[in-house]
Amino acid sequence: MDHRISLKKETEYISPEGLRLDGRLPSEMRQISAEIGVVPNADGSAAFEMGNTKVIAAVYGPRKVQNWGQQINDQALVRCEYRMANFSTGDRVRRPKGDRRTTEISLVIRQTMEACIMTQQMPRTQIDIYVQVLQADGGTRSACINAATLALAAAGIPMRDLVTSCSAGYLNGTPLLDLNYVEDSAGGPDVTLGILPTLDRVTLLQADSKLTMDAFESVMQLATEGCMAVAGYIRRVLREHTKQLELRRGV
Amino acid sequence: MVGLSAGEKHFIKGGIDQDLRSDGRKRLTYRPISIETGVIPQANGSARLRMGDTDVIATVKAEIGKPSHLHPNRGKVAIFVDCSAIASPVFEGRGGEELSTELSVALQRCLLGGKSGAGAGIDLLSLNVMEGKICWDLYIEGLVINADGNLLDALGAAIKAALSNTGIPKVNVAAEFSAEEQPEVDISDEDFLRFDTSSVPVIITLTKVGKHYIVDATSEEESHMSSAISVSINSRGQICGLTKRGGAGVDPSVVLDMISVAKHVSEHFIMKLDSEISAAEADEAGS
Amino acid sequence: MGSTDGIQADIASEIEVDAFRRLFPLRFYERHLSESVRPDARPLNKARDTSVALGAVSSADGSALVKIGHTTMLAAIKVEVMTPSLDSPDEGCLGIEFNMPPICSPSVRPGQTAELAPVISKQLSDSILSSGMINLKELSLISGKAAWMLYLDVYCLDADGALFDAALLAAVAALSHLRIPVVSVNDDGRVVAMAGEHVEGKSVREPINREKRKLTFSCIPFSLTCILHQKYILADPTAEEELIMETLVTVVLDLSGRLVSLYKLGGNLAYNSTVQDCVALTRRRVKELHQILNEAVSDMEVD
Amino acid sequence: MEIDRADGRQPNQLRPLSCSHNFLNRAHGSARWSHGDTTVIAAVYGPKSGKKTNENPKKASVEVVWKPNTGHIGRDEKEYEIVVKRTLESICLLTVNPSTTVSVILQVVDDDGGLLPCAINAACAALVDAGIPLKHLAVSICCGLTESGFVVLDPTKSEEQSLQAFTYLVFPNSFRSVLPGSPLSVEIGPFENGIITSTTHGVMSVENYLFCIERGRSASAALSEFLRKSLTKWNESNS
Amino acid sequence: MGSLVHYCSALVAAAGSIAAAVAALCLKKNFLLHSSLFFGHFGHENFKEVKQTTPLKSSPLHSLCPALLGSHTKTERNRETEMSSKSSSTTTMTTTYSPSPTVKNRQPIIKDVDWARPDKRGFHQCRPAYLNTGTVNAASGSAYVEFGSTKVIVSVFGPRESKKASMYSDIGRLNCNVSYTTFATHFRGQGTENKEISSMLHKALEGAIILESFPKTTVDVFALVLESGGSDLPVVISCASLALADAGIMMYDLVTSVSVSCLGSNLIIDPITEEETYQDGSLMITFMPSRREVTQLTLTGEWSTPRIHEAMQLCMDACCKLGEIMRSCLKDAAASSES
Repeated sequence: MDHRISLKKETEYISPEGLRLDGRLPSEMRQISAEIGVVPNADGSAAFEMGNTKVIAAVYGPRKVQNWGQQINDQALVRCEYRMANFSTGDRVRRPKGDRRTTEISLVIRQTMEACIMTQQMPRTQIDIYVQVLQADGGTRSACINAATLALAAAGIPMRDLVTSCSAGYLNGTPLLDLNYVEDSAGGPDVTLGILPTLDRVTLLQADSKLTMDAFESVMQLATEGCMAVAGYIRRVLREHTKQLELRRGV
Repeated sequence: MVGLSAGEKHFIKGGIDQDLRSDGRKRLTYRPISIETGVIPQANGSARLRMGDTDVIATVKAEIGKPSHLHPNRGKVAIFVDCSAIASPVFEGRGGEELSTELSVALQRCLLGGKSGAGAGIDLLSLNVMEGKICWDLYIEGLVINADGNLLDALGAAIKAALSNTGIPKVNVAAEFSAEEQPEVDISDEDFLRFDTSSVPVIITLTKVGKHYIVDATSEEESHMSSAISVSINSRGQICGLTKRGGAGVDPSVVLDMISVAKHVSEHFIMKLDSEISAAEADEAGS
Repeated sequence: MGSTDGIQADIASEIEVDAFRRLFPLRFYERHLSESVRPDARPLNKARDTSVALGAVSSADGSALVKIGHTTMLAAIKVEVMTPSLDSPDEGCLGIEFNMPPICSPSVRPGQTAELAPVISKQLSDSILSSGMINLKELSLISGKAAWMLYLDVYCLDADGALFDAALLAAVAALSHLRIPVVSVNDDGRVVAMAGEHVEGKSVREPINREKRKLTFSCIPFSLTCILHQKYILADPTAEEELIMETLVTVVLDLSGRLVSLYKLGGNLAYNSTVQDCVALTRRRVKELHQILNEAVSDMEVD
Repeated sequence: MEIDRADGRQPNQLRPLSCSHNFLNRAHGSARWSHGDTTVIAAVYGPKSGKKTNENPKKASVEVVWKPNTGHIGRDEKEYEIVVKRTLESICLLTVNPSTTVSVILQVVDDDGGLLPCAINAACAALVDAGIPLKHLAVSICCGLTESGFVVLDPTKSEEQSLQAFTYLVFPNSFRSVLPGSPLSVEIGPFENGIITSTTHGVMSVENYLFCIERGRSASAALSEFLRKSLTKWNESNS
Repeated sequence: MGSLVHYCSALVAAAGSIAAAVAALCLKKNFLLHSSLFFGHFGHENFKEVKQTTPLKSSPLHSLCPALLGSHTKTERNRETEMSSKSSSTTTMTTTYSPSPTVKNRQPIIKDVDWARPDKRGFHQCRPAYLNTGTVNAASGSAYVEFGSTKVIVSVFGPRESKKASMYSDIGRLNCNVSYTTFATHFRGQGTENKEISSMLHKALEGAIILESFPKTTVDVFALVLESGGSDLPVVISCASLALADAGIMMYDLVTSVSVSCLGSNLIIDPITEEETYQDGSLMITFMPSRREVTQLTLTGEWSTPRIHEAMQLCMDACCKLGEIMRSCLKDAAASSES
């Protein structure tokens, strides 16, 4: 924890050689890896890692609407709960359930996923997406969304397209892809982007602190590439997964 | 949690009576256990334990604290369990809290010993840095990833693994300080103290189905248990804590019988666990 | 034989009465009122019998248990030391809380506070503080350094109407049972209790206050709640009565007959004459309560 | 005999009143009322279907939400909520649409003494604006008692502190309704002489309290006059 | 057996007072009675001494996990202030402490064989007990139980409509809630619910209540610990089952509960707070005397099997006696209500 603070003081996030603190290039993404079916209880589940950020998403449903009042007659009810483990951050804090940040992120994820799920095909049902952060090292939103996409796909829920997400920032006058915690907490601009790769649509765009228009363009561009890269990887993982299923079926 | 038809119930029950459970186990055999240590780098120690489909993570975080003036030469340990909603929709929101507290309390009872600290599985004296001034506070967090029965045993074992994975930094205390204020401390980043977990007990939960006891019950089996007893037993065969679960009453003699059975089971379990842990440590060091 | 028949007849009639009471509560009451008597055989202006027991809680520094009819209140005081605020360096503080735990009534559910609780605790602290009953200067230990903080908590154990009256009585009784402990200042400037024998290692200065002392009261407030229904005034209502006839007036007077508070929330209109009648009733009640309290205190002195 | 007040008012002179209606277009009824600097906005929603908790098959229920201008809602605000609630319940015709809820939100804009009376007046005006059936209107006023035993009406905050005691009173306003079961049937004194709500702070003699009521009542006539005027004005402007 | 003698005297007290205190004054009576009858053992003065010479650091709220204490109570306080801004503004601002004597001057508790308990009891002797039912008129059943200075009131409401959208169940629900008064413990508490004890109470009772007898409805068991003088949970449990019986809820048997502490080589029954603070281990049993069944059993500290056996025997004997007393208390109550 404390070494991070000491870093925070100096504003040098790009070494003269053009490398970032963790040795990445500005346009380089962290190591990503995904695993499907980590939660046997769930209808679909996936773990997604971006560097040190590690999240698990589990999908339950489509199932009977639990709270009768919430039932929607012409489409499915999509719900999402985002939770951070107490040990997920460097400092140990017992965070109360449903604090502002948590509810906000839950909402973001829910809306993003809802946009790509074909809800009208499953009226009067409920789909629960639970996301659990095991380690937070920047870009949790993106990681959660990617995990959720995989989990939904694994649960066989009809979707228009896979949503993939990636964040990008702008520090020391250079656009940076996939910020980690240190860069994220530097207070610079931070853009989280979620896209539907094949439909080529933007479903999520969050940016904080101000950014000149052309700088934004470049950051946006970078983030989009990031999303595409993630999309490629997610597709591979899914194909792999389906192959496995085929083998098990003995097809 | 699990809805079972009368037929299924009868099947499971019958299987247990004939010492052949639905997943092919005997009454007193455990599901395969796999342990993975150091899964959470931010923590001082961590372990992920899978027992069949039950999947839990335990982490240990150590922080410098002030000992309570009741026990000036002891560190403090707190145990929290969180049932993540990903394990089951019923844990959503506040839904998991009841089970979480129940598990936390049971674990504290089984691992922390009596109020005077006697019989504590975790040696609190070893957490002492300077009497009455500085000690280590251990925060042990359990997280349930997937629940398929026998959570308490799994968490207990995971915590044991996490503790043996824990390295507590060496602390150098500044030489001079006045009587009143806290002395300066500096925590070294390189050299760590390994934690001795030989005395950390394991938890054995015996679930009573009909007139038989089974270990490591799956959630199906738990769903129609009449009652269960969780005994924590250390390597010396001493009982370090006991919790009864399930409301139904049992005859005192049965309780004692269950305890002795648990004791017998524990010997194998401890051995198995230790080997698993050392294996996990090995390939963590390897990787 | 005949006797048993009689009994059965009684039961039958009773059931009838019960049914009537449940179905037409208001008429049931008005029938009684017209006879100027209440279902519990009280005359309209008579309060239920009242009892005060001091020293109910040994873990508190002062406590009292009060019963008015079924309504039961337990008040207890814990004294702690605080550093007084800058604008009043030589004054202590009195914090009053009124709690309605779920045990006291079926309407209170755990987790959520009863609607009335905050109102009553506000009324309580207003009445006691504004009446100038206790002199906060008395609670000072070392000017600007340390003063007593009195935590007065009133718990309603059984709610059967006239909660405020009982709560106030309990609070007052607890205060009159309170004994300020003997304390001294140790070297680190903390106030410590004198445990009788000397504390080894620390040189104990002589106590700040000589012996366990009571507080002195300039005046003591007592209260009476009345129901106004048509031309009737019902003193000290039960929960049932409060439910059926909602116009309540609470009058708080101190011993010298001054008005500490007159509390009426909505309901039917009250006229000067009615107000004066209520005040008159309260005057009578104050005398009763004062006597009851004195008896309780003197009982305490005996043992 | 004269006592001078900081703002040079007469003892029984009110601060300038102002009242505006229906300026919140989302609310079913709303009003903004101010005594001098004390200003409260009241918004009324309803009658709407009652919540499980406060639903009553025989009567409509009134819920009051108090929003202080700064900080969280504390014990005092909770008390205000109940006081206003009970007061409004006693002037509303609750039996007209049973098992419904009328919710009144009171937003304090500025507090310079006599906050509660201001809030009650605002709420009352808002109820009229929302067209909630009422038995009669109510007007509320604060009467203060100086150390020297004089009664001052509608004191400011600074005055309230210096006062020996003060009381918030709510009177029915002076036009009559002839509804069966309304308090009219009680034949004690004329209708206006009743008080709906009274809360007091500080110790005073009973005589003084009655004296306060006397003064308050006379002032309430003026208040209700103002209220009625503003209401009629608003009606004309609407039609 | 000393405890028996005590219990009998307690029983006399109970019977006497119930007879006397049919009407309003039952609570008052029992306090006076209590202080007069057991003055020798446990008058308030005696207790004050105990209190001043030893810092009773442990209320069950706090004891279980010292590290947890800091964060936990803080959150509690926050919730309080949100709910209904507890304790008037002045008090919330100032931080106060209770002037307890400094920790140095407590004599360490002796654990050898010839060691006397702070309240001069024998090791296997329970505290004087006082039981009484029908304490709270507003409840459908209630009981007040007093073990030494541990005083507990339990009210039972229902069977009544299960609140909110809880799903249909063909058996009844049991809902337990235990809370402490702010002045119950030596150090002023927050007076909030104690989740742990609540769930323990629930588990202890659910096995004894015939839930089938009130389908689709809920029975609420609310307990308030007026004063905590040690072994609170057992007292709460026994009191609760008494209240349930008073409410006429169908039960297989009364639930009685007793705990033993193990200090060094000694097993002491029904420990007071002070003893609980220094105990090396504890065993609590909740027991249905006439069915001879254990509904709950918890154990902390390090035990050998024979020792467990011994402790359980001790508890169960005490439970049986307590059971008899509870029964006779109920009988007397019934008798007095008939006459």
